[in-house]
Amino acid sequence: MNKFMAKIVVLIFALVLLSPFVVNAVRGVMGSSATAIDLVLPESGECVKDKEYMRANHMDILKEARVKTVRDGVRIKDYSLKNCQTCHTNRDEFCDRCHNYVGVKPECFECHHFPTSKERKERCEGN
Amino acid sequence: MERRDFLKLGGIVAAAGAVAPASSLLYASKVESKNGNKYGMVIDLTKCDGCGECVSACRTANNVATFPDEKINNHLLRIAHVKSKFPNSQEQAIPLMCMHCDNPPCVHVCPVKASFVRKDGIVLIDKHRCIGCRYCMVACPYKARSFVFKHHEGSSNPEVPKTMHGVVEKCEFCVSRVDHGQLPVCVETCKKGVMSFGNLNDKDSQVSRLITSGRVHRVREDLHLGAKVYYLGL
Amino acid sequence: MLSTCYTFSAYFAIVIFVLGILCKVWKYAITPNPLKISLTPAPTNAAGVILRVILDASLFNSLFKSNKFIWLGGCALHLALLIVVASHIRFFVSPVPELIMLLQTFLQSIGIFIGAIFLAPIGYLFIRRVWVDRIRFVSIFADYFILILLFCIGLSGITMKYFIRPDLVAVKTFIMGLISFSPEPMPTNPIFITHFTLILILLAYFPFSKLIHSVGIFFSPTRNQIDNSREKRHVNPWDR
Amino acid sequence: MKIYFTKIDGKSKGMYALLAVLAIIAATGMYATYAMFAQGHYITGMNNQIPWGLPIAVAIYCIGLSAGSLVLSALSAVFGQKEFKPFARIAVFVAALLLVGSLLSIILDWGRPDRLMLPFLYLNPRSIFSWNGFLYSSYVFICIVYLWAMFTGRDSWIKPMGILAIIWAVGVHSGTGAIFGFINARELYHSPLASPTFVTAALSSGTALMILILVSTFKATGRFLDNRLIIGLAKLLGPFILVVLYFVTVEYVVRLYTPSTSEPTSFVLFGGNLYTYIFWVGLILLGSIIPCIILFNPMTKNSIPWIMFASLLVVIGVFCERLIFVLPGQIFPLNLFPDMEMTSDFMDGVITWYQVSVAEIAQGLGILSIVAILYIVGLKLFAMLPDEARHLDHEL
Repeated sequence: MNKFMAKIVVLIFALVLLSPFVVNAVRGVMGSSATAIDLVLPESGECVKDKEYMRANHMDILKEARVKTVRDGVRIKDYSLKNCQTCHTNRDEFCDRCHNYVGVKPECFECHHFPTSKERKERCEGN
Repeated sequence: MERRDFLKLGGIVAAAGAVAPASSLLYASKVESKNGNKYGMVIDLTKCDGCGECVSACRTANNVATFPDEKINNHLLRIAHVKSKFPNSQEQAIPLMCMHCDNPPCVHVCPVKASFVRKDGIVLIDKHRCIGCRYCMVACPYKARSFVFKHHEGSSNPEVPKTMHGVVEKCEFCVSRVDHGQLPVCVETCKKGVMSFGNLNDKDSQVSRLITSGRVHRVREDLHLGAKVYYLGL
Repeated sequence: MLSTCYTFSAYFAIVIFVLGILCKVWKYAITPNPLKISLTPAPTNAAGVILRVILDASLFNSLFKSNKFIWLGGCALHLALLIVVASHIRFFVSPVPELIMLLQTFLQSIGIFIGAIFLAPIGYLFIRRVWVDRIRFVSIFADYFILILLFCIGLSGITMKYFIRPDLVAVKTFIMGLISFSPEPMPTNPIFITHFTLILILLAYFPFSKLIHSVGIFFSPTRNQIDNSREKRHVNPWDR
Repeated sequence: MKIYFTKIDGKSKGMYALLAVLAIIAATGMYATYAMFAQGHYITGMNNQIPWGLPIAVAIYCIGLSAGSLVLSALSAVFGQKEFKPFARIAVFVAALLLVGSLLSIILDWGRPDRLMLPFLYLNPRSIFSWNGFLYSSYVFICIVYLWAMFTGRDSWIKPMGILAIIWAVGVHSGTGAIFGFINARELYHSPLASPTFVTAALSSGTALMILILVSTFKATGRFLDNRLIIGLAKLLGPFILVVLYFVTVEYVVRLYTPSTSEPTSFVLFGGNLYTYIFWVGLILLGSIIPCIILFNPMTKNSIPWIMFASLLVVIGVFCERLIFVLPGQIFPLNLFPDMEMTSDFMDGVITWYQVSVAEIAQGLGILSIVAILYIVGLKLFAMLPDEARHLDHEL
């Protein structure tokens, strides 16, 4: 292979290897902290566990609660998805924002009702 | 006895020992309740005129998948009109639902234990686990189960989850209402007092008194499934 | 302190990784081919050669011809690796592409099995190295090291996904900060730190390890040469 | 006599054309499957009255073919029929592929195939489906080990593996029959004869399919195939058909005789509807009587084209048997109140017709095409086919 071709090949490899940086540069977020997201947390009160634990492990708590509720009929406040929704009222700004950000698709609200803020707004306007 | 025969005998005994626990799986198991409750229902057909109010209340309260095509439309509770083959015989309206058997075939066939009998005797589907194979629908003698054939909104009652496309739903005695000390929707809706719901293990409960008061029947008692929905005047 | 340390190490590792690979690529690209040594039957035009290299890099044809069992294990390992790496794209792009989301829903149910498919062949290769005298004789430290490294990376990854979960948002924020040159604090989950450290070691070591076969396969003269020795005279570069 | 196995060349235009056609059918099938999940399962012919339709029939049919071919592969190793040794590899291979096809058909029939791993995580020992999950997956594994033993020439493994494979094949197909036989609720399913019928139908359809596959593959690849070997297989096929016919007769006579099932059975057998035709024309006439006449008639029983024709009829006939097994059990309304007339708005007391939809047919054909593609690719990659298949006493 001659030198010119070799340079092109190296360039192609460089592009592939640096693609995460390139993609970010093209999207125009280079050098800014626009990548970090803010969660809208409820102002008041305590959750069933502390914030750090909930961030990392809420899915386990929900799954355990789900099994206990469905299979054993344990319907206490701490095991209730509806009880979560009394404080965390905004699905878009609480659930979806993180899940979309890290690419996780929970199936909870395909069946359980948790209005998105759009639905909430429509319902208010409707009334 | 020679050594050879002894070994043979030992083998047979060992094989029998291995088979015995397995064979116990094939026999029916008794439903044991932890807190002593065993829920059941008594339907007094002499009072039922088949108005269908319980059915529509059930549909709304449980977000039942409703489609215009009757073949895929789901039913948790339905009213059957039954008539004997004698001439001039009276047509009888019979509310039908999941009979919450003690030995439910649907639970026996479920490959993932998504269908199960709760400790208080209510037969439930864990819809988080159901794989949608529909074996339970084939196995149920009462046609109590429906498959959700397509996505549906089903948000008539936000308090209760709907059932997603691809899994099976059925009557669950409105289990979340029961757990909160309320009656199932159909029982509460019926003004004529056709249905009564309660604890079968409690001698003084209304259902127990009704069962001992007269001739109660269950649908297809010949199958020995131990259904917990009893009919008066069937 | 931890964050600063790791941010610098990360950039250091990435620079070594990228420069190292580019140097290797340059070296491979300018290495002269004195002879036509394409492994026949070989394609007789450029398009055929491209197809052949792609097929060889994706289906491992030559391995298939030599050892079916190793081929099967190799396919499983590389396919699992591909799926796992593809699902990691969600930490590098925001918003997450639809295709990756689809893969993600798939992995939510069977991810642990993909992980097992990744780990099992590595375990097999390690045991083979220790067990078979012939192979143990030719093994050096690097051979064991790379297997242990990959195994630990996979194991820590599975641990993170299923047992000791880090805060995923913090993880993504940290990684997005790295690739957009606006450093964010490092998540403090010990398993994540282990996973990340091992990845950095892998990145820095990659260009000098046997894993460079992933680049080298494209420069393998027996595969990337056109079989046209009669049509076009091949001149040895230093005979020109 | 040494048998040399070689790969097929696989470079002819005909083969590429065949592969292309199969790939198009497979892609259509996968699109149909995608549509089922994107739009909803209402686009299939299944509904709440008939929860199991064509995909289940295709699945149990493929399992049957698979079990039958596996037993054939063991003819030489286990039953001492040494002349069939040339077919051993290809029969195991076809068995493994067909089981993969049937698994595809079952899993793509689920409402939530993404929950694939749950049956292995949550076992229900009382569910025959749970057992089948293990039987099927271990069956594929046994096939692969058996193939590996044959390819690497581990002769001491072959006989034990063959015996294990036969036991497993019978178990797998008994399990498949038990899926239906255990259903107490539906009179047309509930039968202790379901498993034996399934096993014998598997033997006849598997043998017939192997005859078709062997003759066409050897012909297409231009290899020599001794007619006496095919005639030998055909000699097995005849009795198999008779046994199936016997079981079917017993089953239906008992059902006709029993008052609780005589009405639906006579509806199927004499109702003059589609199922009557499937039963009498598909299963009895085409699937049993005509093949028997061909296979027992001295004029035709030694002619390869006639044997091929008979095998084709058997393969079709056993599919009809599967349809007549799966569907009539469901089209009948469940008999909740015996001797009463029942109506409701949930199709109680009404015979529902199963209208097979284009999507299901496309899916079924797609899965069969995938199996066929894998078969051709397998022949190209592995030395499955013998250079020539001669009868043992050819040299004499």
